[in-house]
Amino acid sequence: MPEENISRPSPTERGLPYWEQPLPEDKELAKQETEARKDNLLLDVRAPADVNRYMMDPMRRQSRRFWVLCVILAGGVLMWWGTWLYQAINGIGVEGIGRPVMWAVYIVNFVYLIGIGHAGTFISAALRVLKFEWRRPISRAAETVTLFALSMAAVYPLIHLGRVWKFYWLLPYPNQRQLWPSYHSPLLWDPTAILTYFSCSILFAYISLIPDIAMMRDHTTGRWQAFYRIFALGWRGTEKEWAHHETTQNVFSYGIIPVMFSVHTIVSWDFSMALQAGWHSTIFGPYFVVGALFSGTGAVIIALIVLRQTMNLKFFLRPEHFNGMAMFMLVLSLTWDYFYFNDYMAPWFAGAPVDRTLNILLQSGAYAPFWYTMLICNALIPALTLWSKKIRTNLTALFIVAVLVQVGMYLERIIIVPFSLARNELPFSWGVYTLQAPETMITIGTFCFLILAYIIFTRIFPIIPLWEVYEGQALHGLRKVGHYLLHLKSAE
Amino acid sequence: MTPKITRRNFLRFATLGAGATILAGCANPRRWVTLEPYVRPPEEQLAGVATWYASTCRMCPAGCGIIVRIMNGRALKIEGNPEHPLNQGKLCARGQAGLQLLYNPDRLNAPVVQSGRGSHQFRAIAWEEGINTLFDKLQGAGDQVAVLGGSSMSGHLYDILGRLTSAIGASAPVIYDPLVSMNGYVALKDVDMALFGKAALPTYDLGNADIVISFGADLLGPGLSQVRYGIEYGKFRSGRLGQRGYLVQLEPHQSLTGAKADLWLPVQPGMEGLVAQAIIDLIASHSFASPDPLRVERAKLFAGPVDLNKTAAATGISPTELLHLEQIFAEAERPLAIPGGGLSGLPDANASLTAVQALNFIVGMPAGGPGGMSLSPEDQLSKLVVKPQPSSFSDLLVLLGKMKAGAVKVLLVLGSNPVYELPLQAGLAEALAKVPYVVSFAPIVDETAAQADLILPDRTYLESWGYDVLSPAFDLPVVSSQQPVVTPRFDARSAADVLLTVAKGIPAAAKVLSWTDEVAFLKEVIAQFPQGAVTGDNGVIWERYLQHGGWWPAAAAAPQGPATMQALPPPPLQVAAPQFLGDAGQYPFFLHLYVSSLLSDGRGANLPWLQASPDPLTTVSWQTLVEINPATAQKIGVEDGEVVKVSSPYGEIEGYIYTYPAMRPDTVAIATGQGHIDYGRYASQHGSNPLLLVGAQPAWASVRVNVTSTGRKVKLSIFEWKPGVEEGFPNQAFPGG
Amino acid sequence: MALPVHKWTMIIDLDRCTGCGACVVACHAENNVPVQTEREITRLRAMHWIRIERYWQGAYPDVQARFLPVQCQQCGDAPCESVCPVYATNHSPTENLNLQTYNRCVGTRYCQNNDPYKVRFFNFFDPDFEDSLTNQLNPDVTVRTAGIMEKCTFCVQRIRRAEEDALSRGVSLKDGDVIPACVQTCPPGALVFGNLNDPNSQVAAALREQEQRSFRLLESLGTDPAIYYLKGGSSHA
Amino acid sequence: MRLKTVSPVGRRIIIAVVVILVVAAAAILLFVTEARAAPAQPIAFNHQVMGQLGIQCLYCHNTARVSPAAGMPSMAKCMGCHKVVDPTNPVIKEVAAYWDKQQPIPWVRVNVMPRFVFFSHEAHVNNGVSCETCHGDVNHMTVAHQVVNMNMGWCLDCHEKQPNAPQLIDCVICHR
Repeated sequence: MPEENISRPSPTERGLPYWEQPLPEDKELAKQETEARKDNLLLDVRAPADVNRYMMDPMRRQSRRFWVLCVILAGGVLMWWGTWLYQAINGIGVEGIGRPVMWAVYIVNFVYLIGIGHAGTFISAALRVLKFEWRRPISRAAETVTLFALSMAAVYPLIHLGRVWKFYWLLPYPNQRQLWPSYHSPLLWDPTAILTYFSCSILFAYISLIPDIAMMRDHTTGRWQAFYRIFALGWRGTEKEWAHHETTQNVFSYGIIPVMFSVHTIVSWDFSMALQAGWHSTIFGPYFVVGALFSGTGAVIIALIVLRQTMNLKFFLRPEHFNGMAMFMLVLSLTWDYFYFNDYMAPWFAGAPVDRTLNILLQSGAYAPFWYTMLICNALIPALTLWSKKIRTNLTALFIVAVLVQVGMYLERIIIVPFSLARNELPFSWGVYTLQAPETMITIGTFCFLILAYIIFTRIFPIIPLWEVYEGQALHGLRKVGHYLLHLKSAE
Repeated sequence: MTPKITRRNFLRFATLGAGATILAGCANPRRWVTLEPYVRPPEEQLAGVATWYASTCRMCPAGCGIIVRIMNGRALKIEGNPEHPLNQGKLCARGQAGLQLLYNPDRLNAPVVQSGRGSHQFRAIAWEEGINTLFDKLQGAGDQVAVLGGSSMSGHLYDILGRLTSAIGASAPVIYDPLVSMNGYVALKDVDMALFGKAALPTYDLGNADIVISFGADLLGPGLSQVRYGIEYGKFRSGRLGQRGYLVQLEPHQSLTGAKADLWLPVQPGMEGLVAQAIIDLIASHSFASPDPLRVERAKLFAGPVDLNKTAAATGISPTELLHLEQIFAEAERPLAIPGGGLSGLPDANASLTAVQALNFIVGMPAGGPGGMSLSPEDQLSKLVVKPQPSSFSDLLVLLGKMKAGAVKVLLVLGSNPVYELPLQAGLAEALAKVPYVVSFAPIVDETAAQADLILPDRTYLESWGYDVLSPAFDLPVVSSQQPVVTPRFDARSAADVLLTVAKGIPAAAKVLSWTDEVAFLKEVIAQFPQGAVTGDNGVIWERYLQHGGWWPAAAAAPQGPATMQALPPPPLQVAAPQFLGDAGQYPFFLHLYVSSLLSDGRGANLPWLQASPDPLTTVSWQTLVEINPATAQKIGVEDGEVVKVSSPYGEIEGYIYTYPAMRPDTVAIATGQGHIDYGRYASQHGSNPLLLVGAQPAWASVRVNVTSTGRKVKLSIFEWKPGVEEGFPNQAFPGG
Repeated sequence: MALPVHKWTMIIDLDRCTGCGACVVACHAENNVPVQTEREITRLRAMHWIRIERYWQGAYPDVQARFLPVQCQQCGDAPCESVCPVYATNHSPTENLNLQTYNRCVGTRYCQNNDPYKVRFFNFFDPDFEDSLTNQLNPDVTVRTAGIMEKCTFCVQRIRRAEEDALSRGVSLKDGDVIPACVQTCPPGALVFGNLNDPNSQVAAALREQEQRSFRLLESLGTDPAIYYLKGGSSHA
Repeated sequence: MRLKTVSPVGRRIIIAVVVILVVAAAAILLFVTEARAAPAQPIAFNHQVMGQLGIQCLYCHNTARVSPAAGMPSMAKCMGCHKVVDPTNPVIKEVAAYWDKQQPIPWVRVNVMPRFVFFSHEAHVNNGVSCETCHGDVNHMTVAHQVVNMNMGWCLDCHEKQPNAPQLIDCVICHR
């Protein structure tokens, strides 16, 4: 915590501002308050100028390492585009798919990215609705994960098309051929749901961003100011504006939650509507939603830890946040365990030959290493570690757990997509998928894009919603301790 | 104001240029295609409507009738000729693939001379030069000319070759290819001569048989006539006579026939004759309610003392099974015994073949009735037309001896590829080195053409004239017509025409070969045919013969059937366990060579359809497999896809292990067909040639081999998911019920 | 003139099928099915609209290969149809066939995933008809380019040609006027083809006579296939 | 007094937009007109002359009734008449020159269909669709050109009006 950097401005004429209240005289009380401020961001009230600076300083000064990273990531993005072009020119056969495994890494990435795109909305909208106050500083980091993960997820169905140059046939537009897309196909439900979710997420994130952009506008000059001026939409921070803002946020929060649930349910229908063993399951809707939230929470934890360490956001991101997120992850892990158990048990009990074959393949066959790794990463490790608060607040440990959860959830999608497809009703046509260089490069490239877009975003827009922090601190003061209210009033 | 090239201006013009390029790109000039009408339309061709021409398939010696779909001068599809008595509209995979021979991208488009044999330095020459060279060489050689041909050459070419060689005093053409030799055509004829007094190939009325015991004969495979026996098999199964036939297959490695058999018995390689003899002995010593009491009497003519246990130990067929075979064979109304081609590759080939044919002799063939075995009939046609007569391996060795002795000045190779087909030990290489001039008529440079001095590319069968006399597998006298169905591609000329032209200059030959071209020759032959089922009276014989695809007797003429078979006093039967070549310790496995059902003896290897289609039993394409029993594989520590070295006393090849559940554990099976060095882009560089494992003797089916791993592994180009098919679903059988 | 509605049906007699592979090559020739190289086949990209699945029954020495020709089953209620987002795979109301409109296909490959018979084949690359081999291509069938799914059509070009001819001549189709390439070439006559709506057709008669032998592949999935298989029989002696 | 004018930046943007629009419009126009334009033919064949003489379409395009293709007249058919009819006409002399060389005239196809469309003349001509429905009044064309933009919507338009519409809009009717 940058305690020593806090410079105290001179007291105003109206007395001490609310952020400069002296500690209680009683030593025991003073100690308690110091402890409480250390632990809780919302109690640790500081001068707004300082808080703004905590946020803006790391945005302004970039290390050489940052630029090197940007160049490397941009190289990765170019590699993605080049490989995509190569794939489009030569044919999708450069990928390792074959008969019968027609979907592989691209669809895995699609499902995975849609999945991690869930956490943003969940943390910002659902936790907002449920009034989890500690979510305040982390909501934007999560929403940003959603934005970029979703945009990459939306690209994958195009990458995986055999004739990508005909992608517009998937869109409903009037044409002389009198042909429309087929709404029988889950592949059209997908874009509908995803585009709805994507546009809602953009608006939701943007609305929450407006006051902070206005803050940036007020603290910058020249071109940057012009830039922020455009996006700030003339925000001045009047009561009326805040009231509108609040209403809009609430409306979106309530509205986007069902969309969020529907999106991954619909993604799951891509699979559960099919006749394929390992796919044809009624539990897939909620199972996919939980899986998405699980991996998404993990992804947000990773993003937060990296942001905190690289952008010096120790003031905003405190152990309490990681503690909360980790507890969420634990709950989601247990829920995932339940759904997976359910998804496993039903076919096991039914005992259809092809399901049994698939289960044998996963338990003792060639894919056993993947299956056990998935179970260990998704069920065992969170359950063993996250019960302990020490681990939940130890960033190194939490980072490792979150990464393992990503590995586990990615493997889960691999097991669902290419591994399930490898088995079907006629043993003559079983098969296997072998990973090839092009899809590896495209996968790496899109993740490079995701990270690059994310880090550039963090340098342009405040990744901590400062207004939410201020609001939270103020509300907290109002709600909790009477004398803060007095101080607030005196500050005005 | 003077225009200056500033950066801004430059950009402006560059943009304009780019815009113009984009505009030009929108107006796609390749939108237009040209339509070239016929100058003089062929009267039977309508634009957009297919025309079908009848001809004869030449992908194997069986001689199925085909019709070819022609549109705009291109051959699009081959189908069986529905009128043709042999194949009744049906065709096998190889017959379907014949189009790719016609349109093969590796065909020679002109005669070439090669500077230095095997150098592949070809120089295209004009036909006049090629013909003159051939003429000069033939004239210089006098009677020291030899002809090596393949069994699927047209009858008229064989006829012309025969007349030419006899006119100039050279020895008769030697007809040899592995397909024929591995099916034992020559040996069978000898046996039939000895047993029935007629050197003809047997025909089996499979469709009307009730009990069939096949001693390793792959009836449904590529050997005899896959299409004919396929049709017959359909009848055999559907029970045209009110019952479903019963097929027993004895063989060490399951073939297509074995897969469809009702009883498959993995007999020890080479011991089929012993089984046949045991059945005869048992029939002679037992008395069953046989429909024909004479059967026992006839069996006694051959029979010797029977020791069931000894036979069982030697053959791997248990005494119970032997008794069962004997009983069903003796009690059946129309039983049939079919010898496999593999029997002819044993050291004492004729003994085993005789034992099997003796079973047919014992049955006695009810005169005129359905079922049983018959021998190809002789009639007036056989004086007019000829069928290339396969030579035995010994005949071939005689020819090679002559070549080595320098007694052959010019060697003509037509329709065969001996460099690929003959085992190294036969010494063809040394023999060829002693021949001053080798002329090949191959349309595609194969291994033999690569060793030739002059290549005069022949036309493929879809562009050339000819006929084929049906044999084997058919008991009606049928001549199948062959005509060009498309305008010949390239500057290729038919070998018969070339030979007729050359013969004009050789006085002795000119006398017997006076025709201007092969069509004149064919017309003269056909004109002498009697009235047949589809041919009209004399004026239109030729046209209708071409239109309908051949000549066959009118429906009234019943199949001559088994009645033609006359029995001589049978020779005594002595079948002994064959001695396999190679030390059992050093070479622990029997080698089972079999003819690939798609690539045949290798002649189909240059057709991508055949190469890329999965073999029916292994589902592997493009590769040479070394098939062994899974138990054996485990014992010697190899697994699927492992590259192994197969070595025999005569040579060694590399192949990929394929564990094949339906074969004896003491046997290694390899299919022929792959391992070409030349023969076009699709054939070369795929697999290896198992004929290299065979020594320089006729006993190609009695070789021992060893299998050693090279430690490398490859991916099989396989269609099935092998572990899935082998293990399948837990507790669930074949999905086909 | 009202156009007739056909219910094209095929019967595959497993007792007669010898596994010879003639149908496979005939189909390649008729339908411009590209040939795959050794490397592509090792990558599980073999392409044969009709394939002969070979299973093993029993253990050595009582083991035998069993053949099961499998091609598009032309399901009445096809799982592949509903998942195509662009109607490239759809059902023909006239012919009761499961159509694949190549030029509409965008290559999502969902149909192959959802196809329990795995009889759809994807063009991973542009087909490689080398040089002069293009001369053979059937002008009645589209040559599929990279990124397109293809499958057995019951030789719909032959069906259409026969129908157009019949329509032009003002006659109706007779049983046997339409024969797909595989049925045409099958030596043992294991394949029979015809219009099941016509009670006098060969298929209708065969199904009546052989009812106890007939089954449909994976019928339990409810796909209502148009291909009936006749079980292999057995003889005892 | 100065009128309020567009800023130089704004002007540049407007010019850029106008240029882009013009180029796009030109491209579309070119594409559309080019689609309908008559291609250059090796011989200046005049359908109008033939039409005025009362020669039926099916006389030359004689397989339209029996085949999916309408067919182009063979050189022998051209010369069958023009050996005697108007042999001195310079255009017919050009035809005769091809005939003398025994070469076909490389006509350029006017109505081009994509290769995945299978149109059958036979099925249409025999069921009451006249040539003019699709090819326009060729009898009055001096240079044959495409009249109808033969795209799928146009085909369907007619097929949907037929009594057998459900069957005639089946994909397999044209695509196979």
